[in-house]
Amino acid sequence: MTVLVNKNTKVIVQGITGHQGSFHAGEMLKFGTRIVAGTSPGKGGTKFQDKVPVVDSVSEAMAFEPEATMISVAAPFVKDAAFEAIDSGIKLVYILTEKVPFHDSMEIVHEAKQRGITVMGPNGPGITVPGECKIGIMPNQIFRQGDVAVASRSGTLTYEIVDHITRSGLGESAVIGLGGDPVVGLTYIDVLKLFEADERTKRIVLVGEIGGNNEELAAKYIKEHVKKKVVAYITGRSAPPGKRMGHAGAIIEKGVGTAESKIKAFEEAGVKVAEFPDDVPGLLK
Amino acid sequence: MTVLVNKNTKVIVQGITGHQGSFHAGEMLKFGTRIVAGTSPGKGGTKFQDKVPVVDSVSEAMAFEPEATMISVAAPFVKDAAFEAIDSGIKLVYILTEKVPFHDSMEIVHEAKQRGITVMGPNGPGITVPGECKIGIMPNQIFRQGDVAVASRSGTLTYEIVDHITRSGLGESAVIGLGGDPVVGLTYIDVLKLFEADERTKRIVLVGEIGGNNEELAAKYIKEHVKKKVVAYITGRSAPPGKRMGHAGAIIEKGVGTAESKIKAFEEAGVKVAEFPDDVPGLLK
Amino acid sequence: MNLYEYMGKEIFRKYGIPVPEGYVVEKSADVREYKKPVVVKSQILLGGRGKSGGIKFAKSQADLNAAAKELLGAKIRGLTVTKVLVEDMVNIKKEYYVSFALNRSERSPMLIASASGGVEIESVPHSEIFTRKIDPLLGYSDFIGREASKFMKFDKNQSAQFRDILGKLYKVFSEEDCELVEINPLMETAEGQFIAADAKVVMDTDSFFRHKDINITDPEKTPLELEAQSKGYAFVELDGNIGVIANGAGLTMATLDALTLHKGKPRNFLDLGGTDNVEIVAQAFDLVLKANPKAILVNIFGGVTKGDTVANGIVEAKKRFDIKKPIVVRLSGVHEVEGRKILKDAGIESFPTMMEAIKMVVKVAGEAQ
Amino acid sequence: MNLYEYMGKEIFRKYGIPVPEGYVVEKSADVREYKKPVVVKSQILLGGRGKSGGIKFAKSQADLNAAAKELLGAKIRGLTVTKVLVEDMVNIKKEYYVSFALNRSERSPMLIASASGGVEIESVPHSEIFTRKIDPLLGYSDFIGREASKFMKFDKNQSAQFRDILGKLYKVFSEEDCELVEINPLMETAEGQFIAADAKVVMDTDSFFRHKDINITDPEKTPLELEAQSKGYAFVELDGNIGVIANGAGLTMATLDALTLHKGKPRNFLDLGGTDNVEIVAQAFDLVLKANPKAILVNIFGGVTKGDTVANGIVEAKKRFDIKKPIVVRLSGVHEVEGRKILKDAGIESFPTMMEAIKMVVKVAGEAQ
Repeated sequence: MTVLVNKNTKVIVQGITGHQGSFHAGEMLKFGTRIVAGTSPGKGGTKFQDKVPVVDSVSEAMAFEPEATMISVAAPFVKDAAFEAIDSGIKLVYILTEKVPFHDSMEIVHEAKQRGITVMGPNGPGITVPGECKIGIMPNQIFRQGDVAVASRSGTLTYEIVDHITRSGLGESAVIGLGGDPVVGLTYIDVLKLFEADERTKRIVLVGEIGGNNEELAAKYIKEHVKKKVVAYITGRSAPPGKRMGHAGAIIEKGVGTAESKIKAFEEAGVKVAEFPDDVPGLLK
Repeated sequence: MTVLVNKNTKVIVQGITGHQGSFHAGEMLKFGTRIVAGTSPGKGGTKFQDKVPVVDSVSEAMAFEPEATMISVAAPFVKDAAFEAIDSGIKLVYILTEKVPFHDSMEIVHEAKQRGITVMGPNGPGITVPGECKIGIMPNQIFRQGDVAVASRSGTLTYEIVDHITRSGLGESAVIGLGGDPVVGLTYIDVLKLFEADERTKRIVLVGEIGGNNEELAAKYIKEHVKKKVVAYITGRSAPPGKRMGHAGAIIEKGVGTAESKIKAFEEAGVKVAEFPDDVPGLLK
Repeated sequence: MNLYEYMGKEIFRKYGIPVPEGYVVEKSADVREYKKPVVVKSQILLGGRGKSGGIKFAKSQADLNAAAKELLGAKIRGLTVTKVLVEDMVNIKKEYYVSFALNRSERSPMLIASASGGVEIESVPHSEIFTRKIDPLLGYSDFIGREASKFMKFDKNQSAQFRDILGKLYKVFSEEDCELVEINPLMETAEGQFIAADAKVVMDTDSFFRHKDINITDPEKTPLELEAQSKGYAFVELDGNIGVIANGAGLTMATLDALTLHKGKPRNFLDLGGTDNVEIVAQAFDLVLKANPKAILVNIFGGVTKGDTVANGIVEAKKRFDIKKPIVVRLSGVHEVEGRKILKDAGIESFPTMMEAIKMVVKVAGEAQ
Repeated sequence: MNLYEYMGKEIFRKYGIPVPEGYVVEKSADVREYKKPVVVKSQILLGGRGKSGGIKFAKSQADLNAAAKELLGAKIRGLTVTKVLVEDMVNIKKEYYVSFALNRSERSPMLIASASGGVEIESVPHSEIFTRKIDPLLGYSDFIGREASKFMKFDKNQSAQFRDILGKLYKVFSEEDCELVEINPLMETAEGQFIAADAKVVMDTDSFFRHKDINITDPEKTPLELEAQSKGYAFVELDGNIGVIANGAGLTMATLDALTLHKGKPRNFLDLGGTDNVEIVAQAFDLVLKANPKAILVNIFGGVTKGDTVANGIVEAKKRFDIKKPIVVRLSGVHEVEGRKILKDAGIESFPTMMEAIKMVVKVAGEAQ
């Protein structure tokens, strides 16, 4: 048992011939991900990198029995692509695309949840289980198999922290990016449940940021339910109130969701909070 | 284990002070149904028949921990009432009201299904488990406890057949009216599963009518999955093609869904089909 | 309820589905100046209007005037034409079929499409028809249109137009509470434009409380049926000689079945529904009698509709309408005993079972003049 | 993005939410004839406009002219008034608060209502605020309005008006892709009518591809921030002296945090996002330089954005814009080695870790004139 995916997971890529889709599908193949097909309306019948069959629709891709899909289409078409995946009953839907209207994400996430489908993203880096499977855009070379599970709302900052973990001699059991948007499929609590149940995982890193109260809820959940060691890092301490920092998630909402409130919540739950990203490996040991 | 309800089932009535709601709530109380509360916006704080608390909303009624609700409000307000029940998480929703737009029913039924909620109706007589619980409008005096389970799309015709069963010396384990509308919550197959699993039930009666192909699907299901004895009665044999017979369900749809096709399907599944309602008890024995 | 083609096209236009330019005429004098070839279409709710002479083509003012004059007031398969739709003719390249309909067993909308349009869809081989269930919670989404387009072998431009129409047609289906929205033929013009050459829109009458603008009488109903509808009864005229009053659609149908199997011939039937009102029962007799049956069968299984209420209604009707024709009553269920007593006191025969009553009414109808 | 009050009210009007009669004026000469008492409201995106003198009342033509003249062009807390909204005054009986907002942790809309309106909702005690999660799949339904009405202690007439507004406001929230729709105050007039006296509508900018009619610039952004936005960068101006370029919002924030903890003062920051384009990197320097920082810190963890691409972009920018200011680069991840070599060849200092780079940039910024 691994977190959500393993080396047998059959994956399709919706939008495999696009600029982003083809690049990341290529990287995933290099990582060892089992991509069984890709979709690209109008390009059915061709092959991606001379080996992965390209079909016109998810409905046709179902012949390859996919268990997961990566959606890499432009923001206005994400809802259609996600509904196509949900309608076909694929159980894990990862949405790479950024700038998806959150009303669309809200529909996607809730419709999926009702049907027992897991959504990752939108606007997150996906999931990597070293030695098993990568679905998403994380750089292949920063991972090493190990016992640290990482969950984050951000992309590059996750790589930064994973890189520190790997360089410190530790390794990762799973790295999940929730996505930086106001509405995403997974919460920290969802992921903590997966990490707590995963045998490979011994230690957990949560990378949070200002805005919302998901970190505070996670802290409460950890206090009550998580036995494994958890370390946190919170970014946005220096963010000026009321200034958007690029992410929709990163707004200081009038005193709620500040870095201070999150750090305090974690510390009260017995979670050590790193001051700098490179402090994380030290706190894990 | 009984079918869907038993004598402990806590029931609320949405629209308990209305003409229909109050009459049928009264009959249900006489039957022995455990009505824990009723709703009637603006009349919260009063009592129905000096004993059942009336509240303003389902949200307030949740304090009484209801497991089922009977909705008896005018057709334009059924969707709102059903959503109110679904939003509160009541697990069995019976809609008495007729003339509900089927697009509303479609939404209600599918939203409920996604959440593991059972919908009976709209426009059906409800459910009666003799000796246990009645939710709906079937006349109290026609039942006797026994081992015959009855499922029907119609109201009065169900009573007619139940009456014959009771008068013949047999009795009923459960009687369910699916509802006469084009879109209702339960299918024959849903109910056959319940009947097949119910220990009290030894024999099953399906009352069908022309229109649609639900009886044909039920026949197929019986052939493959049902071990208990099944008897059917189909009405609408004499219906002139293309003439509506009062029910939206009872249209002869250009050769599909005729009485002949349904009778044939049942007979091929080894189900005896009664010519007249009073033939049913004889075929059950 | 079926809408007339011109009404369906008005709705299509509102939702942005391309339809030919046209106008409706009720008097031939109102025909407008001829500018280009037009088609003049009788507005009646029948399939195969063309074959029955209900559609004319006009290539001059004289043609147009003549067509309107000929069609308005004409009877086509029993229906009188009161309106014609005068529409610009389009150059046909190909005809397709497309519709959204309720699939009852799936309780979901279904998309049906075919490259073989312009004929009744039932006559098209299954292999040429694309059908696809729509998840009613997800609704129609473009990927469904892409699947359909592929089946139809459309090129990029055709697919774009087709999918645009599909999206709008589904909006009509759901927002206008339709049982069916059908475009047959969906025409591809010589210029490569897709256009809805016909419109079949069947609306759910139960939704009319939120579509107050729809105000038409069902052309499939007889005057007496319409009168009954306005009074809230389900009432259907047939061609036998026994008037039937029962309660509940299922029991009413079962009554007709049993009557027919006993060689009885129903003249009509009326479903009282669930009522506890003497006057509603009495009024029902008025309607049934207007069709002049030889005898009347009343079959009631009391529940919401109580036996004594029905009995009082029958007695009231017999008196008020001075009914001499035989009335045979079956009363069971709630307040059966009380009801049967009321009837007996008024000299009306009643039975506890349907079979007895049916046998009796068949007998007396045969004897009656 | 926040819409101006008058834009919000236009949307409200479109959805049938009652708003006061009014018109927008950009030049005081365009003020219309005075007919009845009006309120003249500066169209700026600030709370507490009234207290800051941004709202004037006029009981005569002279008042009205004076108010418009005074407000148009005035600076209120740093913002210049370019438009005023002239609205009929209403007789206030009571002020309420109502809004729909996204609840991020529930990933669902939330209804917030209070009988204590007209003040900032944050200042109202919790016990006086009704909040209720909306199931986004079921949407708003009347029963939610009934619950809210009960909390607000509304009578039947008040409840009917309130619920009607709630239904329409939810439609605005979902159909117009809003993060927040707020009416504060929702006014009850002396005549017992409910009317939206203010309108706060915050739209999701990511949805603008389907709201092409919305075309405003974010008044909260500086000119340089707007320029960056038009070029597709996330860019924020601050008040320090170090220009920061990083990739990804999280890493950018973490860079600022670390910089601040090391006593560095960011002048601005620019999130490159995920790019594999030399020109995009080079252009970023143009923006950062316009704010005249003393030194520039580049912090890249290569993934989609590759190390060599960034290095080439930096070299190109240095040449094109003839940058003399110190540039300190941290490069890790994909194509780190190649990138660091390119930089070294061009004489630009680079580090493998964030901490080394930050310490260096703080040092050189302190030294720079």
